[in-house]
Amino acid sequence: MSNQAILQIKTLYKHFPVAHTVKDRLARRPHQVVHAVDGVSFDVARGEILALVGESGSGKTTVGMNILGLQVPTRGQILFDGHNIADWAKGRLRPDGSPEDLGKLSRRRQIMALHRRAQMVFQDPYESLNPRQRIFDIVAEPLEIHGLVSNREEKQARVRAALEDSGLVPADHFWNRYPDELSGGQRQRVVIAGALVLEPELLIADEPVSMLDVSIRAEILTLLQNLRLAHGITILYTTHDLATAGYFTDRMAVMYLGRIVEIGPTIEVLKAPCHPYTQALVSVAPVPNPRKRRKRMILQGEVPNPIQVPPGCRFHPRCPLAEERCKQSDPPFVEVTQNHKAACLLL
Amino acid sequence: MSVLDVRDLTIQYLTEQGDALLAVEGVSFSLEQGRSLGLVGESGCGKTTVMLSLLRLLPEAGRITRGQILFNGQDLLQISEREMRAIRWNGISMVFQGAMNALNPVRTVESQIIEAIQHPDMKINSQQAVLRAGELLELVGIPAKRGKQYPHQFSGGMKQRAVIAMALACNPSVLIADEPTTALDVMIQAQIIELLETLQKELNLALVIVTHDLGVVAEMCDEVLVMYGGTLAEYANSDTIFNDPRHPYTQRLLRAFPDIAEPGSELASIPGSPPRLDDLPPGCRFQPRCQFGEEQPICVQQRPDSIEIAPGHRTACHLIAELER
Amino acid sequence: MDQFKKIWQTFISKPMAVVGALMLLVVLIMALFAPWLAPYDPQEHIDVSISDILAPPDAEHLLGRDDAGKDVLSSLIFGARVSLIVGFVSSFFSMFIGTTVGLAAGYYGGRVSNVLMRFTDFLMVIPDLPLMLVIISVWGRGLWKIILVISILYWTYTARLVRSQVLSIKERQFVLRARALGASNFRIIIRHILPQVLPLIIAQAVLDISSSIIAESTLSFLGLGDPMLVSWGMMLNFAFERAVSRMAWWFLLPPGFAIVWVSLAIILIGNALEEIVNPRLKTHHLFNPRNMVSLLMGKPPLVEPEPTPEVGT
Amino acid sequence: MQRSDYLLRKIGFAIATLLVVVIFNFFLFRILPGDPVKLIIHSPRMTREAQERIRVTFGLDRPIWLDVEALKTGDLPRVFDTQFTAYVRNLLHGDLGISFATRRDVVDLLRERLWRTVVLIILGEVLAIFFGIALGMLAAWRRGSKLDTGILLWGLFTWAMPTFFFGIILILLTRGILPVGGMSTPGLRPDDGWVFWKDVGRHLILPTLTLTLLYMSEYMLIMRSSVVEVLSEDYILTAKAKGLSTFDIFRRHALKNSMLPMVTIIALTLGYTVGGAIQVETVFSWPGIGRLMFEAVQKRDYPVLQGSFLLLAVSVILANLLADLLYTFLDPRVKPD
Repeated sequence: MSNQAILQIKTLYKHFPVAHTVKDRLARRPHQVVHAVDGVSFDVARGEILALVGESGSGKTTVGMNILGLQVPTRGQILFDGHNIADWAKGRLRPDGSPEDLGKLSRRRQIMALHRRAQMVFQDPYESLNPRQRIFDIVAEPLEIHGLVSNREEKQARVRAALEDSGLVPADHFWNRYPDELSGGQRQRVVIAGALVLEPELLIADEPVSMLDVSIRAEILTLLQNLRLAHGITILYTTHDLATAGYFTDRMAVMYLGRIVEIGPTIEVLKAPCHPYTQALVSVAPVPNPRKRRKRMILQGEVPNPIQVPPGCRFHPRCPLAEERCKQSDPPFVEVTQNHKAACLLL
Repeated sequence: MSVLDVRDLTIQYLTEQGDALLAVEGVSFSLEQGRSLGLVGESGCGKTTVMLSLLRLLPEAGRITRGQILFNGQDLLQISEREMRAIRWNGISMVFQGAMNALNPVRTVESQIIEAIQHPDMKINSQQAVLRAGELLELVGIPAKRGKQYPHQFSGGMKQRAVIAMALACNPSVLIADEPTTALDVMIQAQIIELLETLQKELNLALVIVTHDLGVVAEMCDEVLVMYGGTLAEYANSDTIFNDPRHPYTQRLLRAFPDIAEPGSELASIPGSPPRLDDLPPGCRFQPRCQFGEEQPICVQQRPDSIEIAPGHRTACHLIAELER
Repeated sequence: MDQFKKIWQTFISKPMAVVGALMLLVVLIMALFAPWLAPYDPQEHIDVSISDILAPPDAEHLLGRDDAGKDVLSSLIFGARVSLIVGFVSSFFSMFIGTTVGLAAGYYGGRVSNVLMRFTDFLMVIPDLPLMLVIISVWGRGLWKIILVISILYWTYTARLVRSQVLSIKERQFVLRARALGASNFRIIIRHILPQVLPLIIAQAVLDISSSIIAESTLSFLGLGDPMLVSWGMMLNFAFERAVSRMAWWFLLPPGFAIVWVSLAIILIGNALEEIVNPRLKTHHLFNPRNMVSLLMGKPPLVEPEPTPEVGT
Repeated sequence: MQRSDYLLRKIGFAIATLLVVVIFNFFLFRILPGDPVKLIIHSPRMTREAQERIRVTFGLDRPIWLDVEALKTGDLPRVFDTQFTAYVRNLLHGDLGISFATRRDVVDLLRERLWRTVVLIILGEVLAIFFGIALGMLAAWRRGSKLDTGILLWGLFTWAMPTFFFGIILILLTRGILPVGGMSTPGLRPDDGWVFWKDVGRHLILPTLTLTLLYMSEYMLIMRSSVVEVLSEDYILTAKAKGLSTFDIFRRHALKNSMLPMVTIIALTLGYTVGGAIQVETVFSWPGIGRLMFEAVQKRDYPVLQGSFLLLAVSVILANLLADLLYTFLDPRVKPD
C-alpha cells in the first residue's frame, strides 16, 4: 500500500438549513441549521479500505455525498488526488497546475471527470436499479454518459468484463434480464458492476450490505475486498455495523453527531477502543455466541438533534464518564498510539 | 406444562392464480413460562408467517392446513373467532415489526394503550385505565405524561418502547416480538434488548423473538429454532445452536456472521439464495446450497423429517448420522 | 417496449377493459365514417311541414325527427365527431401542459415548484364551470375556443399527479445512482423519471378524455357550443328547450346516452389502465376470519402434503 | 409543520387567490376581443341614462390600469383614477353594476338568489358526503363482494353521466309525481307558512336527488380506496391482535384515518359541485345563482355574469379555506404551537 493519500478531507462542514416558518420570519429569528457534518478531517491512502462508522444522523452518508459532489460542502476542503472537489461543486473554477489539470475544465466537465474516477455503491439493492432497464443497459449507462465507447463490440466487452469482475458469470446469462428477476445479492453485484465499468479509483460503499441477508453479506464484502486486491481500488465503507467493518477494513473512523471521535487501525479500535462512545458501541455489538455475552455499556437517551449541538464535548450529555470540564471545552485529538487518535479530554 | 406448544404447523398461501404455496411446513416447538425462544431465519423463511398464525392473524391468502397450536393446552385452531379474541393480547400479545407503523398516527399513544387495557376480559374503568397506561409507559422508561402525545412526536426507539408497553397491557403470559430491534440504531437496539430482558425476568414472560439477527438471539434467548425455506432446520438450546450446531445450514449461517470479538477473522458466505415459495426443491430445501447434499439422491428426492438427535435437540437433515461420523 | 407489451396483455385480460375498448370502437367507427353511415346530411337545408317537427320514429327516420324536422340519427352520428375531437385534443393538450408543469415542479423544486404549484392550486380552487361559462360567453363560441378553455383548465390534476410521483421517484436510489454516474438532469428526467410516470400519465390522460367530453357537452347544453357544428350537448340543449313538454324521448335520450356511452367506454379503459399501472393490492386485515382455519375444520387441504418417508438414524 | 404556520400559509394563499380572481374578473371583461362593455354601451336596448350611468360606473373615459400621462405630469392623485380603481372602489362599496336584462342592481339580484343555491348545495353535499362515506366503508369492508361490485359499477356509471342529463332523466321518470321545475307552485307565497315550505320541500327533492346521487359516487369511490388503504396498515393488524372487534376497529381506527383524505377531496371538489348546481338549477328551473348565470349567458347579461362568477369564486375560495382549517384540527401531525 502506498502512503500517498488519494482523498484528503480537511475540516469539512455541511450544514442544512431548517425550514423557516412564516412566524420565524415575522419574528426575525435567525435561520437554524442542521449540523450534519461539523468539522471532519481524515485522509484515505491509495488502495486503503476505510470504514466510516456511526449511527443514523452521525453524518457518515453526508460525507460520502460531499465527496462525490452530489452535495455542496458548506465549508472545508475535499481533495481528491489533489483537486478540491468542494470548489468544483460550488461551480467556482480555479485553474492551476498542468494543462491537463481538471481545474481548466468547465464545472460540468469537472464533475464528470470526478465521477469517472470516483463511484458509489448504494445501500438498497432493490432501490438503486431502475426497474425499467435491463441489466446490460444499467451497466452500459455510465459508458454512454461519459462517451467512453465508440462501438457495440467494445461496449459489450466492457460490460461483460465488469459483470464478470463482480461475480456475475457468465455475463450473457444476466444481461438481458430486468432487476426484479435477480436476488438481492445479485442486484448488489450489478450495482457494483455499474460502478466498476468506469474503472474508478475510489469507491464509496454506503452501507452496501445492511439490506442483505446474513448468508450473502460476506460474499459482497469479500467481493469488495477482492476489488482492492485486483484493481487497487480505494474504498470508503460507511456503516453502522462494527462487526462487518471489523471483517475487511484497514482503518476505522467512528463518527458521532457530525464529528469523528476516534480513528485508527480497525483491529486496534475494536480491541482497545479509547473514546467512551466507541467503547460503548463495541460493548453493545451483539456477539453470536451466548458464552461470550459481555457486560453491555448502554448509553441512555438518544443522539441529540443536530440542530442544537451540545456545547463542549458534544458527547458529554450521554457520556458515563463525563466531568465538569467536558461541558466547557471541545476536546482535541489525542494520539494514543501511532495512527490511532481519539477526541476525549479524559485521555 | 408448556404454555405454548406448536405441533406440526403447516401453512399455505393461495396465489391469485389459485395455486397453493407451501409457506410453512411441519414446524413444531414448545415454550415454558419464563423462557425465551428465538425464531431465526433469513427473509422469506416463514418465521413471520409462523408468528402471525399463533394469533390467527394471517393475511387473507393464508391458510393453516395442518397442525395444532396449544396455548395452556387449548388448541387455538379449534376455537371460535370470539374465543380467539379473548386470547389475543390477554394470553398472547405481540410486538409487530416496524413500530412506527403499529401505532395509529392520528390517535394519542395513551389512547391506544388504553384501548388494549379495556379488553372485554379486563373489567377496568376508564380512570384506572389511564393510571395503568401511565404505569406501563413508566415501566418501559417513558414519562407517563408523554402518553398524551401523538406517535409522530416520538423517536423510533420511543415508539418501540411504547409498542412494548402496549403489548404488556393485559398481563399476557406469552409475548411475541417480531424483529424488535431491526431498523433501530445500534445503541437503541441495545436499550431495547436490555428492556425486553428485564421485563421478561420481572414479569416471568414466555418470550418469542422472531429475528434474522443471530446476534440478538445469542444475546437473549434460551432456546433457538432455526428455520429454512419454511421448515425447521434445527431446534435446540442456545448454547448448543451456537457451539455445537449439527445442521449444515446452521453451521454455515454461523460462519457467515461476523463476530466483533474477533475482527479480521474469515467469513464464508453461503452461495446461492434461499428458495422461492413458488419454486421449492422437491427434496431437502437446503440441498441446492448444501456442500454435502450435492450428489446424495436422498437429499434431492426426499424431504427430511426433523428428528431428535439428543434430548431437546432436533434437526432435519438426511445426512446427520454420517456428518457425525 | 416490453413494458407496454406487458400492460397490453394485462389490459386485454380484463373483461371491463375489453368492453370499454369495443364500446369506444363503435363510436370511433361512427365518427370516421359518419358521411357514409348517416342516412341524411344534417347540414342540408330541408323544407318541413308542421307534422315533421318532432315526429316520432318510423321506418324512414329510425330515431324520429328533431325540432327542425331533421333526422335525429344523422345528427347523432355526426355529433360523435365533435365529442371525440374535443375529448382527444383537449386531453392531449392538458396532458402535455400537466406533464411539463409536474415534471418541472417536481424535479427542480424550490422557487420554480412554488410558483408553478401555487398557480396550479389557484386553477384548482376556481370553480371551473362558471369560469368556462364566463370565458366562452365573453370570448365567443367556437370549437377551438372550447378545446382551449377545457385544456387550460383541466391540466391541473395531471400536474399534481406527476409532481407527486416525480417527488418520490427523484428520492429513489436509482436516480441518485444516475447522478453519481454523472448523468445530466435531462438524461435523468428522460431516461429514469419519465418512463416511471408515463404509464400513469397515459391512464390519467385517458380519463381526462371523458371529463373533456362531458365538459363540452355541458357547455353546449348551456348554450355555448360551436354554432356551426351539431354536437350531442347542443342537441340536448334544443331538445330540453322544446322536447320535454312534448315528451319527445327520441330526441332527448339518444344524445344523452351517446355521451354516457362514450365517456363510460373511456372510463372503463382508463380505470383498467390505472389499475394496471398503479396497483394497490395490499393485504386487507379485516376479512372474514373463518377463512383462515376453515380448511382445518373438516375440509381437505388444497394440496395434499407429500408422504413423509422414513429415515433411519 | 406548526399549525399557525400552516394556517398563515393557507390564509395567505386564499387572499392571493381572491385578489387574482378580482383582477381576472376585471380584465376578462375588458381585454378580451370585442370589449363587451363597449358593446353594451352601443346596445340599442339601452336608454341614454343607463348608458351614461355605465360610462360613469366603469369610468370608461379613463385609462384601464394606470394613468401614464398623469404620472408624467406629476399629477399624482390622478394616476390611480382609472377604470381599475373605479372597479375596485365599486366592489368595495358593494356595487356590481346593473343587470342589462332586468335593469336591477346585480347585488340585489344575487342577494335574493344566493340562499336558494346555498340550500341546494348544502343539502345535496351533506347527503352525498354521508351516503358516500357510509357506502364507501361498506364496500371496502366487503371488498370483492356483490355489494362492492355494485357500488363500483354505480360509481363508474355516474362518473360517465353529465349532471344535466341525469336531471333530464329524472324529470322524464317522475313527471306527474313530483314537481320538476321552479321553487314553489305558482300562487303560493311565503305568507302561507307551512303549506308553502312543504311545497318548496317537494320542489327540492329532484334537484337534491340529482346532486346527491351523482356526487355521492365520487366520495364513495374515494372513501372505498382510502379505507382499503387504511385497512392494510399495520396499526389495524395491531388493533386486531389487541382483540378489538371489527366494529370497534372501524369506529376507532379506520374512520378517522380515512376521513383525512376525504376532507381534502371534498374541499377540492367544491368548485365542481358548484358547476353541478348550475346544471341542476338550469334543468329544474330552480331560481338560484346557477339559473341566473344560465339566463345571463343566454341574454349576454355581462354584469350579472361577472357578479355571479365573482360570488361563486369567492364562496368556493372561502369554503376551501374552511376545509383547510378543519383539516388542521383533524390531523394531529399539523402541530398546535
